[in-house]
Amino acid sequence: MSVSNLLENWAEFRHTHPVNDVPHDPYKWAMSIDLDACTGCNACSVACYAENNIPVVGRDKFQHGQVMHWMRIERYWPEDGRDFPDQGATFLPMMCQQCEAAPCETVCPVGATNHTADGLNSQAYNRCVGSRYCSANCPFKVRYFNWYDYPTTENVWPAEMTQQLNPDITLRSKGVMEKCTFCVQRIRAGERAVKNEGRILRDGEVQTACQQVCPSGAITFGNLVDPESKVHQKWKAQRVELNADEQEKDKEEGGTDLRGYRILEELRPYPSVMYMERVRESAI
Amino acid sequence: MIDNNFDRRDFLKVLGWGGAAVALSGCGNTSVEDGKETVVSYVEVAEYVAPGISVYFNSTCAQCDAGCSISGRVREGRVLKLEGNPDSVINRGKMCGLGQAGVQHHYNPDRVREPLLRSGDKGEAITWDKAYTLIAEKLNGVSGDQIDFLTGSISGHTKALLGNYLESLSSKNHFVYEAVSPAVQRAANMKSYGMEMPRFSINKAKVVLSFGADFLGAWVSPVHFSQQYAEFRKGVDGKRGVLVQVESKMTLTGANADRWLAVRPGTEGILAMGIINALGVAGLSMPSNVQEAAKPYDKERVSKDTGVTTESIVKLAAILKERTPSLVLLGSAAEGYAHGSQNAAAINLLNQVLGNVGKTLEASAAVPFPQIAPTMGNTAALRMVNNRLADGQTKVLFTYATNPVFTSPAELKFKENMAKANFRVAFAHYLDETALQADLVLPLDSALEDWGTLVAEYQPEGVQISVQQPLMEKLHPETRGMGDILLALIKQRQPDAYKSFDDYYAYLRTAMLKNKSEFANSGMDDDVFWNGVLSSGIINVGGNLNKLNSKPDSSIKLPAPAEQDAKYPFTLIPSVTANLRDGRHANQPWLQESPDPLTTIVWDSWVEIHPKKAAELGIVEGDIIAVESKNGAINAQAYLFPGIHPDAVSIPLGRGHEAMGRYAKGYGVNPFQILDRVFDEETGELAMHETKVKLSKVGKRVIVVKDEGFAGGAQHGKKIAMTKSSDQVDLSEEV
Amino acid sequence: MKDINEDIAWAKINKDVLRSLESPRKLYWVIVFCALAAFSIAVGCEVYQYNIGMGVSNLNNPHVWGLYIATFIFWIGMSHSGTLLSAILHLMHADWRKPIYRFAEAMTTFSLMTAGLFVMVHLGRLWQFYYSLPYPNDRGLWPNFQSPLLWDAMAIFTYLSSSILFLFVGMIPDLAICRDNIHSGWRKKLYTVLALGWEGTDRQWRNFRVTYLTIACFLIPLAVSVHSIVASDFAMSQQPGWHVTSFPPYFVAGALYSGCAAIITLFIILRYVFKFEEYMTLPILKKTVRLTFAIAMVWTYLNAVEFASVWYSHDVASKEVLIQKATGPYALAWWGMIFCGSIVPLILAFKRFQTNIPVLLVTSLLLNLGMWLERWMIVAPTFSHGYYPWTWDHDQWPSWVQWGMVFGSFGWFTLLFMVFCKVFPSVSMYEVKEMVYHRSLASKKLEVSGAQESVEGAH
Amino acid sequence: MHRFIRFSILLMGLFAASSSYSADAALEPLTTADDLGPAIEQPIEFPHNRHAGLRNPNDPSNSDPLKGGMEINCMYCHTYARRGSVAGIPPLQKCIGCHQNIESVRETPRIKKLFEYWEAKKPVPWKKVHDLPDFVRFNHERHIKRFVFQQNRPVQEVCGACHGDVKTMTVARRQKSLAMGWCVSCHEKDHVVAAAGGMPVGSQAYWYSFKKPALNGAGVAVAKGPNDCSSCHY
Repeated sequence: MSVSNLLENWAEFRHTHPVNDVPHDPYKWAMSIDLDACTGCNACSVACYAENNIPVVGRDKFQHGQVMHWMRIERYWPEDGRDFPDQGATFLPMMCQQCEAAPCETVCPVGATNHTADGLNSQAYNRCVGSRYCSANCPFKVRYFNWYDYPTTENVWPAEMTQQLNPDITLRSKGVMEKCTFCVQRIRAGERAVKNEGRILRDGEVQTACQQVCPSGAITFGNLVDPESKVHQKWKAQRVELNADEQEKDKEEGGTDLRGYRILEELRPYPSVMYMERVRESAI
Repeated sequence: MIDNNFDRRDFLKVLGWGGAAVALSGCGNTSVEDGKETVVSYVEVAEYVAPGISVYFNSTCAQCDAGCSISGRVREGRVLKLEGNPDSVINRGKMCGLGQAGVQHHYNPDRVREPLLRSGDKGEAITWDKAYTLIAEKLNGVSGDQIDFLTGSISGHTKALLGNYLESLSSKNHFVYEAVSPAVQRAANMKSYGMEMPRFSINKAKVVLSFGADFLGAWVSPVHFSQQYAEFRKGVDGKRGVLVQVESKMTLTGANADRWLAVRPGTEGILAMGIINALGVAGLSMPSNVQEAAKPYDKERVSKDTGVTTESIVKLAAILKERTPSLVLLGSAAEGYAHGSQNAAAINLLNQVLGNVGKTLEASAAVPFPQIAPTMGNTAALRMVNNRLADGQTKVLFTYATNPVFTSPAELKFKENMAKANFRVAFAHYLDETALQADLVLPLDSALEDWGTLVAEYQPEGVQISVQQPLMEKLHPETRGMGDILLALIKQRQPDAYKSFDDYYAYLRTAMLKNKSEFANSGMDDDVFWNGVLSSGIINVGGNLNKLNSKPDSSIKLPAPAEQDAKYPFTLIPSVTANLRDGRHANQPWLQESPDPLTTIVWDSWVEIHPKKAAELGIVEGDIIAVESKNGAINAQAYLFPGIHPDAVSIPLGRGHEAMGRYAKGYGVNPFQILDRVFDEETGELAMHETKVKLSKVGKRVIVVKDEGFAGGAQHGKKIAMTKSSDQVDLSEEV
Repeated sequence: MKDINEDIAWAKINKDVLRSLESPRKLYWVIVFCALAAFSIAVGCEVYQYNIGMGVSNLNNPHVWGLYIATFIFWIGMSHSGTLLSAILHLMHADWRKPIYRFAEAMTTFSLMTAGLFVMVHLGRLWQFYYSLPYPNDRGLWPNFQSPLLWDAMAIFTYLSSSILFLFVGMIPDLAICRDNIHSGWRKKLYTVLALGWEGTDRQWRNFRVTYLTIACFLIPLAVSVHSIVASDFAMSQQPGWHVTSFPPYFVAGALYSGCAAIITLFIILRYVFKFEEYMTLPILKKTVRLTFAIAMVWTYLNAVEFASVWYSHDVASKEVLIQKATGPYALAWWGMIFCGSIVPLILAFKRFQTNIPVLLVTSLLLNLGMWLERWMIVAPTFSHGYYPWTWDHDQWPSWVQWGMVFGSFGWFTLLFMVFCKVFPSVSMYEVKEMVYHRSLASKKLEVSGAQESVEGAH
Repeated sequence: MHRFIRFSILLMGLFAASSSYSADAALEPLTTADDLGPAIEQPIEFPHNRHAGLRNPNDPSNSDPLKGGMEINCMYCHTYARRGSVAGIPPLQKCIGCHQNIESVRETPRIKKLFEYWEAKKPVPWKKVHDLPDFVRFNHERHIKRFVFQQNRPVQEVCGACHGDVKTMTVARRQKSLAMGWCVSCHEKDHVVAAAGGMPVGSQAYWYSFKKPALNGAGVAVAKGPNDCSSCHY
C-alpha cells in the first residue's frame, strides 16, 4: 500500500461517526437495553463467556483486577441515605459501547482497533502490540487486556475443556487487548449467508449471545438503519439520535416521559448502546 | 456394501482434536504453517454434518429441576454451547447462567472416569463387570428393608426404572432428598389450594407481593418466571406491574422490587395477617372467620412485631385492594422456621382473601403417567435416612444426584452414621464429599452424553416431558448413564423380564412408543414419531387439571416473634444464590467467576451484615468474622450489605467444599455445617432460618474479591444507571 | 571569584582532562559494578515478565499504565538538560557552560536510551513492536498516524539520533587531541577513526562551527517538541486529569527542571571522581544552581496554573481526580512531589547553600525524586479515578517487577555514563581553552578580533 | 549551511519516494509467481492429477495412470467448499464409494491402504496443506459463490487462483504465499460483478461490504472485495 493509496483510503480507514450526508448503509449495528426488564441475573455474562472463549482467570487474578468479563453486570444502590435500599438496586449490563467516535480508535498506534463501515468498533488481535492506550482512553473501561497467556495457563482450559472453545473466534494470547465485539462472528456469518441470496439481514436473523439468552428480554440488538428493526423503533420511540450529543430527554421542553439515554454522552463518543431507565412505582 | 442407515451416535464422534489444539495457539503464530495439523475428516457422515458448520440438537438441561429444554450447538462432533429451545413452554428459548454452564459440567476435568472401589482410604479402578458382581454379592442375604436409596429429586424413566429395581429388591426405601426445596410450601399449598404446585401467572398480576420468593433467582422455575416478569413490567394494559418483596435478606428478586420491606426474621406470617387486617379496615369484603382470625393483627402491633412501618402496611393494603388481580408468592424465606407452615398458611390465606385463586394462581395439570411424574425432594427424607443409618437399620446405601455429607447439618452426624452401613454405593459425577465416603463409586455420564427424560414439577401449561439425548459421544469411555446402570442392575434380579432391552436407549424408545397414542395419533409410524420426539426434544401432553380449592382456612396459630437470644443475637440466613444453589455445581468455573449479583463477590463466601450493625460491632469490609452457632463456627469475610435486616446475617450456600474438584475445593465456607437442628412443627422439614449465631472478629482482614470498585454502588453524580418514578413514564408509547 | 582561572596552561588542561581517561581508580570500579548489578536486576525482571506476561507487573484493568510510563517520562525529561546547556546556552554565548556541557550532552543521549527501553518494556507484545513503525510491508499496512504514541516513537528516534550526532560532532577536536596524545592500543585506533582526520585547519574550523551551530539550532525545537509530544500522549486523551491544555509547556518545564537537578548531581560526582575542581568550579556550579532555581519556580508556577485551571473549570471529573490525588491513596506521593518539587528548591535561593556541595548533592537528589513522583502522579491517579465510578481503584500497587525495572534503569544509565567518561573526555578541552583564552583577553583588554585567528591556530 | 539543509531535504525526499515505491512493489498481482510451500508427507500419496487431471485423448479407456486423468470436478470431493468456510476432505465413505467398484486398481498399494483404513473405520489422518494462522477467517463458500456461480468461471481456474494448478500435482502442495498482502492484492482489484450465464443476484447494493459496485471503463459493473480488518480477523 503506497503513500498514494494511504491517502486515498484514509477516510475509510479512519471511518468515524457518520456525518449526515454519509449515513451507515446498509448496516449500523446497535443495541437497546431496558434496565426496567434487566434483573441482573448474569445469564448474559455467562453466555458471553461461552460464546467468546473468555478465560476464567481464577480467584487471585480476579483480585488483581485482571478479570476478562466482556460483559459485566453493575449493581447500583439508590443514594438516598436511607437505612435500607427499600427501592431495590439497579442493575446495569456494561459492555463495549461500540462508540461511533470511539476514543480508543484514534489513539491506537498501530490501528489495531478501528471502525468498520457497519458501525462496529473492531479489534484486530493479531495487529495489537499491547500499548494499552485504547484502554487508557476508554471512558467506560470496557477493554480487557490479556495480562497472561491464558490459553496455556493452568486450569483456565484444561485439556477436556479446550473442546468447548468456539472455533469461530480467535483465542487471544498474551499481550493483546480484547473487548465485546457485538458477537461479530455471528454478524459476519449472517452477512455471508444472506449475501448468497443477494439481500440484507432481516431483524432477528443475527442475535448476540447475550440477547439470545436474556430471560427477561432486556437486550435488543439489531440494525439501526433498518426501519423494520426493533432496535430502530425503540431508539425512535425514545427519540435518541445516534449523531446527537444531547437528546430530547435532556431538554426542557417535552421528553420528560422518555426513558432512553446513552451513558457519558456528554463526552461525545456517540455510543451505539441505548439504555432505558429503570422505573420505580410511585404509589408505594 | 456401505449401509447408510448407521447409528445416530456415529456422527457425534469427536473429530478435529486438532481443532482444539489450533484454537489454543491463538494469535501467537503470525505466518502460514503447513503440514503441522491434521485435517478434520470423517469415515462416514450424514449429509447435513460438515466441518465448519454447526448442527443443533435439542435436549434437556439437567443443571436444576426446572426442566428447561435446550438446544446444543454441535460442531465436528463437539458440543460447544447450550442455547434455549424456543419450542419449550418452560423457557421459550431462554436460559440462565447455571444452565449454560452445563457444558462445563460435561467437559469438567474432575469427573470420575472409571468405577472406583475403596481400598483403605484410596479408590482403585475396577471394571464394570466387577462392580456389578460386587453389588450383587453385597445385596444377597440383605433383606429389602435394609437397602436404602437416597436420591435427589427424580422424574422421568430413570425414576420408573429405579422404582422397578427397588421392587425387584423388594425395598420401599427410596428417600428423595433436596437440601434446598420449597417442601413446606408444597404441604401448605396442598392444604390451601388442593395441589402442591399451582401455576403462578405473574404476567397476569398487577401487583405481586412476594414473601421471600426469589422467583428471578433460584425459586422453582426462574427462567420461566423471569419471562413472565418482563411481561409483568410491561404491564397488562400499559399499566406497569408493581412488585413488593418482603424478606429479611434481599434476594435478587428483592433487588428488582419497587418496594423492598425488611421484615424481622420469622414474622412474615404476622405481616400477612396484618395486611389482611388492614384490607378489612380498608373495606375489602372477606369471610367472617378470616376477619376474626385477622382481628388481633392491628397495624400497630404488626408494625411493632415485624419492624415494617404502619404507613407501608396501609399503602400496601391500599394498592392490593385497588389493583386486582394481584398475586401473593410464598418463598423459602418465610418457610424456614419452626412455625414455617403457619407462615405459609397465613400467606396463602392472604392470596385467597384477595381472590387471586383462579385468576393469577391457577390449577396445574397432573402428569398422566404417575411412574414418571416428578418426586420432589425434601429434608425430612434426609432425617429419616439419617435415623435409619444411626440405628443400623440400613445395610446397603445407594446415593444418587445428592450430596448429603455436604448439605446436612453437622449436628445430624450424617457422615458418621453413613459409616455404619455395610456397603455404600455412590452414583457420582465428581468425587464429592459423599462419594468419598462410599465403598463403591460408579461414574455417571454427563447430561450431554446420556439418554433420559425429565418432567418438571412446575408446569406452566399442560405437561411438558423434556427428552434428554446425547449431544456428543462419551468423553470418557468408562462412564455409564444412570439408566444403563439401573438396567444392568435390574437384569441381575430379573434377567428375562428385561432381556429385550440391550441398553437404556432401547428401553426408553420402547417405553415412549408404548404410549405413542398419548402423545400423537397412534397411527403414526414408529420411526417418524421417534425422530420427531428427538428433533423437538420435548413432548407436550395435555394432562387434566388438578381440582383447585379456594376455601379459606383461617385456623392459623402464629407464635409471637421470638425474643432476641442474648448469647446468639443474630439469625443466620443461609442464602440460596442463583448460580450455586446447594453447591452441586460449585466445580463449574463460570459459576464461580460470575459475580454474585448483589455483592459482586466471586470465588468465595461472605457474611452479609447491615452497615449500621457492623458499625456498632466495629466491623469493616473484609474483616474475617467467626460466625458461631450452637453447633460450631465458620470463618468468612464480612461484607457490609444494606439489604439485610439488622438482626440477621447471611451466608450464601454452595461453597466451602472439601472435595469435588479443583474449582470447588477450598473456596469459601459451608454454612450447612453450623445449622441448628430445628424442624418445622408440621412437616418436619429442617427449619433453615432458625439458626441463631453470634459474631466475633478473629482479627484478620482480607481484600474482598469482588467486581465492584472503590465507589461501591454509588454513581457520584454521573448519569450511569438512571431511574424514574412510574408517574413520569408512559409505557404505552414504547415499543 | 572567577568562573575559571584564566592562566591555566593549555598543556595542563590537556593533561588534566586526559588523565580522566587513564586507568580508573577503585571507586570507579565500585560504581560500575553496582550499576551493572542494578541493571542485571532489571534484565531479570524483564525476562520474567516477557515469559509470564505483563500481569506480573500487577498492572490491571483499568490500571493499564504504571511506573513504566512514569519512569519513561522521567528519563525523557532528564534528557533536556543536556540540550539546554549545550545548545541553548551555546546560542546565548553563555560561555560558563563550556566546562560542563559535554557530560550534560552525554546525559541527554544516555537518558534517551534508557527512556527508549521503557517504551519497549511497557509493550504487551514486545516482539511485535515494529508494527508501530511506518515501514513498507507486504500487508500494505501503515501505523495510525493519529496516535500520539506514534508521534512519540518518531520524535524520540529523531531526538536520539540528532543528539548523538551533536555529541559526536562537538567532540571531534577533542578526539583529535586524544588521538595525538595517545600512542598505541585500541584507543588510538578508535580516536583515529572518530577524529575524522581533524587537523584544525581554518577550513575545518569554519565548517565545524557551521555544522555545530546548525545542529544546535535544529536540536532546540526538537527538544521542545519531544516533551510536548510526550505531554500530548496525555493531553490528547480524553481522561480527567490528563486532558489539560497546559500540559506541553508544563512537561517541558518539568523536563528542564529535572535535567538541571541531574546536572548538579553529576557535576558534583564528576568533580570529585575525576578531580576536575579547576574546571568544574564552584562559580559555575553556582550559576547552574541559580538556573535550576529559576526553572523550579517556573515549574511551580505552571503547576499552580494547572491546579487553578482544573479547580475553576466546570470539569467535575478532573476536579475529582485532583482532590483524590491530594486525599486519596496517592496523597503521600502527591504531597511528596509538592514538597520536593516546590519547597526544597527554595534552599537554592540562599547564597550560602549555592556552593555548599553536600547540601546541593542532597537537594538535587530530592528534586529528582520529586520530579519522578510528579510523573507517577500524572499517570496513575487518573486510572484509579476515571470517568466510570464502577471501576474506581482496584488494587494497583506496582509489583516488585515494576520496581525492579525502575531501579535497574538507573543502573543502566550510570553504566553507560561511567563507560563514556572513561572512553571520551567528559570536559571539552578545546572549549575550555577558548574560555580561558577569552577570559585572559578580557582581563588584558585586548580586542577579540585578532584573538579569533590565533585560537583557531591553536593546533 | 544551505548545502547542509538542501542535502537533508533531498535525503528525506528520497526516503519517502523509495519507501512508497517499494511498498507499492510489495503488492503482488493476482496471479503470482508460485511461492512453493514445503512438500508434505501424507498417509496416502493421493494423486490429484489422476483424479482431476485432463483426459488423455489418445487413451479413451483411460487405463494408464501416467497418461491422463478423469477430469473430476474439484467440488465432487471437496464438496463442503460451496457450503461452508472450509473446503473439507471427503469422508472415507466417498473414496470407497467409487473404489469398491474399480477392480483394476484394487490391489495397488495405495488403494490397499485406503481399504485398511476403511475396514478399521478409522479416518485417514490427512495433513493440512493450506493452513492459515488461527486469526484469519477465510471462507470458501463466499469465494466459490462469487466466482464460480455468480461469475461463471471454470471451477479449476477459481480454485487454482489460490491453490495453484492442482490437477497436475500428485500430493497437493501450497503454491501461493497466502500472506495478507497477497489476499489484499486481489481484494483491491475490480472484479466483474456478474457475468453471462452466472447465477443472477439480488440487489447489487448489498453485495460487497459497503462498497457499491461501480461501472468500469467498459461500462461493466465491477466491485472490490471487502477490506475491513474485521472481515477476516475476529
